[in-house]
Amino acid sequence: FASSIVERRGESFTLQQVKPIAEWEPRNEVWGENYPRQFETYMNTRDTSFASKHGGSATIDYLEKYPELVILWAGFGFSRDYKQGRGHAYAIKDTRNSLRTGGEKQSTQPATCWTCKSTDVPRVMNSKGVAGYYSGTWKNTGHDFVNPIGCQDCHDPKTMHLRITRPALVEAFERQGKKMSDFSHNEMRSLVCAQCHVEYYFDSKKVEGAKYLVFPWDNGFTAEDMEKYYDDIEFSDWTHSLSKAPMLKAQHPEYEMFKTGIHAKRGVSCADCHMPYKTEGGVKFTDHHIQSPLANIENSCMVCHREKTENLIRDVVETQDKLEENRKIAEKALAKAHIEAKAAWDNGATEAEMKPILKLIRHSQWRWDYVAATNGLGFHAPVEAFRVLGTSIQKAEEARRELALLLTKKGVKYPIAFPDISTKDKAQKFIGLKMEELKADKKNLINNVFPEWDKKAKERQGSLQQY
Amino acid sequence: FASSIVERRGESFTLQQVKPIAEWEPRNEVWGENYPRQFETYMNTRDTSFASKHGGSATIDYLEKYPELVILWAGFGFSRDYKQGRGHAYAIKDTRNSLRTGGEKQSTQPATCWTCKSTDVPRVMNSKGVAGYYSGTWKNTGHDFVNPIGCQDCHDPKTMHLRITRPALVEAFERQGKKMSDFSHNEMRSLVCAQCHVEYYFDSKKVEGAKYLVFPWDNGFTAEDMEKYYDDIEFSDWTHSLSKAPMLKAQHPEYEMFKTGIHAKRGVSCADCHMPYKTEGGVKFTDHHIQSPLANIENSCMVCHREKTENLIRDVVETQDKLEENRKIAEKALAKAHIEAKAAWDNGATEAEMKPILKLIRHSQWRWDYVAATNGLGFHAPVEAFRVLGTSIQKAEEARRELALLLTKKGVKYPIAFPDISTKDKAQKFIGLKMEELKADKKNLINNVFPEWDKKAKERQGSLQQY
Amino acid sequence: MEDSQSGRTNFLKKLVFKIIPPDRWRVPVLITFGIFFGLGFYIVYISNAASYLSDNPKTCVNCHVMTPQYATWERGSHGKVATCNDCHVPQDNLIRKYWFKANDGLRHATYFTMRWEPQVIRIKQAGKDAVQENCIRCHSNLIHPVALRAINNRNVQDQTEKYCWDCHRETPHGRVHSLSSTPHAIVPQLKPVVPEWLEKITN
Ligand code: HEC
Ligand code: HEC
Ligand code: HEC
Ligand code: HEC
Ligand code: HEC
Ligand code: HEC
Ligand code: HEC
Ligand code: HEC
Ligand code: HEC
Ligand code: HEC
Ligand code: HEC
Ligand code: HEC
Ligand code: HEC
Ligand code: HEC
Ligand SMILES: [Ca+2]
Ligand SMILES: [Ca+2]
Repeated sequence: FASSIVERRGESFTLQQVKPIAEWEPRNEVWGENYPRQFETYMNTRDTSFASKHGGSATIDYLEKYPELVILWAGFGFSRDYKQGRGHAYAIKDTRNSLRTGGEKQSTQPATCWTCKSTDVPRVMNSKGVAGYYSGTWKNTGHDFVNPIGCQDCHDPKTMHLRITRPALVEAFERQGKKMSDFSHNEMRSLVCAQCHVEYYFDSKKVEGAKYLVFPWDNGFTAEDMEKYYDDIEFSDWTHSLSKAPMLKAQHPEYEMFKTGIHAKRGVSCADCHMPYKTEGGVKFTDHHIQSPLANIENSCMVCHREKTENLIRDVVETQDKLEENRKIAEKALAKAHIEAKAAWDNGATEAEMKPILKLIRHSQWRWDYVAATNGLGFHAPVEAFRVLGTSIQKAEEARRELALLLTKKGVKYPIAFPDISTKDKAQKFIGLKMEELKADKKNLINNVFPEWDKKAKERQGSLQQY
Repeated sequence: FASSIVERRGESFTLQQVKPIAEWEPRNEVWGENYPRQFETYMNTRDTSFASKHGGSATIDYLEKYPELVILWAGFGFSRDYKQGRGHAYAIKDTRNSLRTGGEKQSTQPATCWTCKSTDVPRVMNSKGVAGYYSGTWKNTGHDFVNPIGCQDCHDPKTMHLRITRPALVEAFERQGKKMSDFSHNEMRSLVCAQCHVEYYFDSKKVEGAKYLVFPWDNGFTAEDMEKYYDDIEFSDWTHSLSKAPMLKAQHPEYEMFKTGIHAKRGVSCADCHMPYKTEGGVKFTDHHIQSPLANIENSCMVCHREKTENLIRDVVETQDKLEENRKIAEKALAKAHIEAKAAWDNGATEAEMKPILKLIRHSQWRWDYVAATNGLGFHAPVEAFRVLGTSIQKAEEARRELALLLTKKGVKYPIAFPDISTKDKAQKFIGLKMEELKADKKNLINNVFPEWDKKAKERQGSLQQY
Repeated sequence: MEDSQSGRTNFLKKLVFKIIPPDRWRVPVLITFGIFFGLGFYIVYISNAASYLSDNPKTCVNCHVMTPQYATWERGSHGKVATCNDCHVPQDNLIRKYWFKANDGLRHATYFTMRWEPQVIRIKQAGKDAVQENCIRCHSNLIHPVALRAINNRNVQDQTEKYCWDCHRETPHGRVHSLSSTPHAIVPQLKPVVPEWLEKITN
């Protein structure tokens, strides 16, 4: 009894692997032979039955739920298709099927898009070099990426230690003067997620011909810090097709937002909530069924919060409902601002007149998106989410004030007539998207190209798991 | 030394009244003879040395700190004088000295103002009847109220049980169909505070000639619920002297706001943080030095949060800083809206043109005030505070858009010139307050009238404690 | 997350140099120390400190300031399976165990007598380390499945970041900690330490 600690400390730190795992092994099922519990729970991410009020694994078509988004993203891929993320096992399937990645004829995305979707990424980066990897196109490299997010992305195959496999994260910290080895084990339980669940952009200048993946954290992690970063390098993701504003797109800054919340400050990690321990047969292991913790309150929240399940759910949902209320205020104001800006251009507004207005729109929408694109609808850091949203509302309304003055000056009757954008279809029609064409082209890609990708992949690796 | 261990074992937990307390006894020092620990700690509320970043007992002159407030309250008493509350022992002194209660010549407040300031209130209500009490003027009844907030307000003199002594609270719950006896002991630990730390208004219609104190909770406790209540009865506290908007003033809705926060939902009461238990010599008692819990993190927060003192302070202050940021956004927009509205009137705007704008200003300022007037700068319920503030910002900016259009329509150049309101003095001069006169008049009141009040009171009760 | 121990050895070294008094002070200092130790032994006697050496949790409530912990422990699942010392004292070898106990016991007794105890008592670093070891000692089957040793063994040894009770916040004393947190709890009555004859004379 008493001697057991001393004794156990001497035990070696090596893992007993039934079958050693090859260095670049991308196939989760091969890793799974050694770790059946983790693999089994990982495979549960294919379950799409759980739906909470604002999240879950059942698909939510965001453009249907918030049709203003179509206006906000006019001229950008997101206006075609944007859904709530599903389980990690779907990463390949969902990326392939999204209208954002285009069809057989028209497909413009770079290979960089694969970075957060597949365990094949480290393997290909190793063979082509990082810049080489970033230089291909999404379509031409599709055959190389068939294994969805998995073990290889987060674990060292020899020791099973957590590790970082994506250079963008390492580089971002290096620019801040930090090494990955400075971080504690507990921080690693969030940093493995921060490889993907973060804001990013593609730098086209860094390496000729490459779309280099960069996390814009040089000034810090807040919405304002990144805004300044982008302004300083005069970056924009696209030019808005209605307002002509130079826009920014925020993508899932979960890690950045989470860091400002009380849970992060108390040392709680992503894994604590999204991968809680599970006990089975006297063994405590990490539940790899990564999903909404609301599907699993008992293991995730209740270990720390001894509260009734329904109370904990109510607390989350109440915060989310309130955030959604203010989010919609910003959203609606922004949609109108874009449409009014178009009216101003149409009625002879000049570059000089529009410039300050477009800057307000750029900043307002960036801040709104920083909050809206963060999964969890505010729960990860309510105070910060609301603060940023408040500044977004102010800027959107200020833009609208300036637009009102400008339109009247140009002799336009204010308020102008707004189109009916009450559904996704109507909004997409309004911004001039030809959805039938896009869908038909996608169908061709699915039928003609994907089978070839899978065939090539099977030849390469010998087997191909169906997800 | 050693005997003290022996001694401490005998320490006991019983309550004993040495001297029975008379039913309407207002003098805290008389109650204190029975309960020296509670009295001693109560008397510590006279200590004004503690200052936290945004609160504490040291005086904060809010009009100095946020000069926009002077504009927001133009035409109302608060534009003369508004300070952060101090300890309960100062309630009489501070009410007497505030410029809001006027001077020897000009003093317009009703007796109702005493309601939350003195232990004499139950005594006088008992002798004059509730409506009779509400019918006097503040100045004529001053001699009756000399003992600051204390034991009588919260305790039954026989049993020392917590009890409610102010009818407004009882009546508000009765209108909601609740009896005070429905509430648990734990809820009473907040409800004794809810007698005073709540939003209120004076109903002049209920009883002829009386300023009846009413808590506007019939539709619920949120900013929107109360706004609807006031709109439905077409109530306004005053008409704004610049914008002519029919305004509402929110006063310290601590209880209402607190109820929406996570602490309240987890059963934490006001007393848990502001009156933590203390054990001294084996006797457990409630610390009656009610103050900012940041002065006393070790006994208040740490009971539940095992964190370093500086971390807990940082958490509070960070939330407060962020709230202040958004609060100022609303504040500045509102100040401009009032001034622009004045410009619109001055340039021939009509009632019909102004009506929707004034409604936006009324609602925006009410919501801003619901948050700003709540002590604690958002800490009591961060999510709710930010949500309400977000809607306030939107409405203020919408009002400014309409004003911009209206002013241009009237041929006024937009933006209009704004006065310099960067200090309290400048702002007060701008709205036309004659501060020297008000201060001189107050001085007369202090020198000529207060000594008489004290003399009368001493005769009535036999002794007069100095606070 | 937690206070670090670095600088502690340095501090001890400095302390030793500071404590050695200058020559002409040595005699008075020695006498003072004598009084201190004498009284110290008396305290040890009167406070039933000998019982401190036992593993019976009742000895902890010799001091009423331990009542909240006793009450919460007794009514929790660990009340049936683990004594205070199962958690709070190192169990790997006897010397460490008693050294630890003596150390803690004397400090507690001094604090108690001097009324130095804070309203909210908090466990010290050495105490945390001991407790953590003990959680692991009993629950090793849950956290050391053979296949997972690589990750969890490292985790176990490097426990400065996360303690079991960071997650299991209610185990075993509950969430609320304070001298007043269990005001009316019924706990074993204390044995009188005042001899009967003295009791008679004083009453
Ligand atoms: C304190 C617990 C907690 C922590 C820590 C936490 N999350 Fe969450 N997360 C939640 C909750 C609760 C939701 C909302 C789920 C819902 O609405 O169904 C959520 C939602 C999400 C979602 C969307 C899932 C869905 O189904 O809507 C993603 C993705 C996510 N979190 C990623 C992360 C990442 C990455 C981190 C760390 C950087 C993190 N979370 C840290 C509790 C947490
Ligand atoms: C290699 C990139 C990558 C890593 C590493 C990663 N994620 Fe994800 N995550 C994604 C992608 C991509 C999706 C969306 C997949 C889809 O919709 O098909 C996703 C989806 C999710 C979801 C939504 C699941 C659902 O059922 O709604 C959650 C929750 C989540 N991730 C949390 C985490 C957490 C926690 C970590 C770290 C422990 C993490 N992720 C690590 C890329 C990643
Ligand atoms: C830095 C990592 C990263 C990069 C680079 C990245 N993604 Fe993702 N992607 C994620 C994460 C994390 C999620 C899941 C969270 C979410 O949906 O917000 C996701 C979800 C998705 C989804 C499923 C949900 C949806 O939006 O419909 C699609 C499709 C997708 N990504 C496509 C792309 C494309 C196309 C690109 C390149 C333009 C790309 N991704 C680049 C991390 C990344
Ligand atoms: C998105 C990141 C992520 C992916 C993908 C992932 N893991 Fe893990 N894994 C973790 C985290 C985080 C832990 C907890 C590590 C810790 O706390 O020490 C963990 C722990 C483990 C452990 C240690 C034992 C345990 O349960 O705590 C094993 C073994 C393991 N994972 C195997 C796998 C296998 C097999 C796969 C693929 C099927 C996989 N992991 C995929 C993040 C991941
Ligand atoms: C990162 C959070 C975390 C940490 C740290 C942690 N645990 Fe747990 N523990 C959990 C979760 C989650 C469960 C629930 C698993 C379940 O019920 O399936 C659990 C379950 C348990 C159980 C089983 C409880 C029951 O009701 O059956 C025991 C015993 C336990 N943990 C002991 C420990 C010990 C000892 C330590 C310290 C070495 C520890 N835990 C550290 C999260 C944690
Ligand atoms: C590993 C421990 C841990 C886990 C797991 C955890 N929490 Fe927390 N939670 C905390 C801590 C610590 C705080 C900060 C307050 C405190 O010290 O108690 C907190 C605060 C909160 C708050 C108040 C702050 C806010 O953001 O409103 C809510 C609500 C909450 N948690 C809900 C949840 C829910 C829901 C989950 C599961 C999805 C969860 N927590 C998982 C430890 C945890
Ligand atoms: C969870 C702890 C907590 C609870 C419960 C709580 N408060 Fe507070 N209160 C605070 C903190 C923290 C502050 C900020 C103090 C500061 O900024 O110095 C504060 C500030 C105040 C202030 C202003 C004091 C000052 O010096 O600025 C008042 C008045 C107040 N609270 C009244 C109440 C009332 C009435 C209730 C119940 C309806 C209540 N509080 C419930 C923690 C709490
Ligand atoms: C009878 C009315 C009344 C009751 C009952 C009452 N308060 Fe007050 N409270 C006041 C007034 C009036 C002030 C301001 C006094 C001043 O500034 O002179 C005040 C001031 C305060 C302050 C500021 C103290 C400082 O030093 O900054 C706090 C904190 C506070 N109250 C909390 C509470 C709590 C908690 C309760 C219930 C346990 C409570 N109050 C009950 C009327 C009351
Ligand atoms: C429903 C209870 C209530 C009524 C009625 C009330 N007060 Fe107060 N008063 C408070 C509370 C609570 C505080 C402390 C919190 C704060 O300052 O926000 C306070 C603080 C004050 C202060 C000190 C802080 C400051 O604002 O400078 C003055 C002066 C004051 N009140 C005057 C008045 C006057 C004049 C009236 C009548 C018009 C009045 N009160 C009516 C509850 C009330
Ligand atoms: C603002 C409200 C308030 C005022 C004023 C007040 N008390 Fe209390 N008192 C409380 C609360 C709340 C408790 C805790 C009651 C409980 O939890 O049962 C309390 C508890 C007590 C107790 C019970 C023992 C204890 O300490 O918990 C005594 C005795 C007491 N107060 C005496 C006094 C005396 C004497 C005064 C005047 C000097 C006074 N109180 C003023 C609110 C107040
Ligand atoms: C009687 C218990 C208790 C007291 C006293 C208490 N808290 Fe809390 N606190 C909680 C609970 C319960 C939660 C909700 C999350 C959870 O379950 O841990 C919480 C949540 C929080 C949070 C996260 C939510 C938010 O609003 O940001 C912070 C920060 C916090 N408390 C700080 C404080 C501070 C500072 C004090 C002292 C002024 C304090 N607490 C006093 C029990 C308490
Ligand atoms: C002589 C009276 C007395 C007895 C008997 C006593 N304690 Fe304590 N204990 C105290 C005091 C006083 C403190 C607070 C000291 C401090 O804050 O450092 C304390 C603090 C503690 C702490 C937290 C501080 C630390 O050292 O980590 C633990 C753990 C503890 N006691 C456990 C026990 C256990 C287990 C027993 C029974 C074997 C026991 N005590 C018996 C008086 C006593
Ligand atoms: C199952 C293990 C376990 C047992 C049995 C146990 N304790 Fe503890 N004790 C802990 C842990 C863990 C903490 C640290 C709690 C924290 O910091 O939140 C602690 C903290 C304490 C503290 C510091 C003050 C506090 O409340 O945190 C004291 C004193 C204490 N224990 C006394 C006792 C006494 C006396 C007993 C027996 C009657 C006992 N403990 C039984 C695990 C245990
Ligand atoms: C002397 C052995 C022993 C020690 C030391 C010990 N435990 Fe336990 N623990 C047990 C046993 C046996 C059970 C099962 C009790 C039952 O089933 O009622 C248990 C049950 C539990 C449970 C599940 C029930 C509950 O209370 O939630 C948790 C969690 C737990 N222990 C955590 C801990 C932690 C954390 C520590 C260290 C602070 C610890 N244990 C120290 C023997 C121990
Ligand atoms: Ca981006
Ligand atoms: Ca009011």
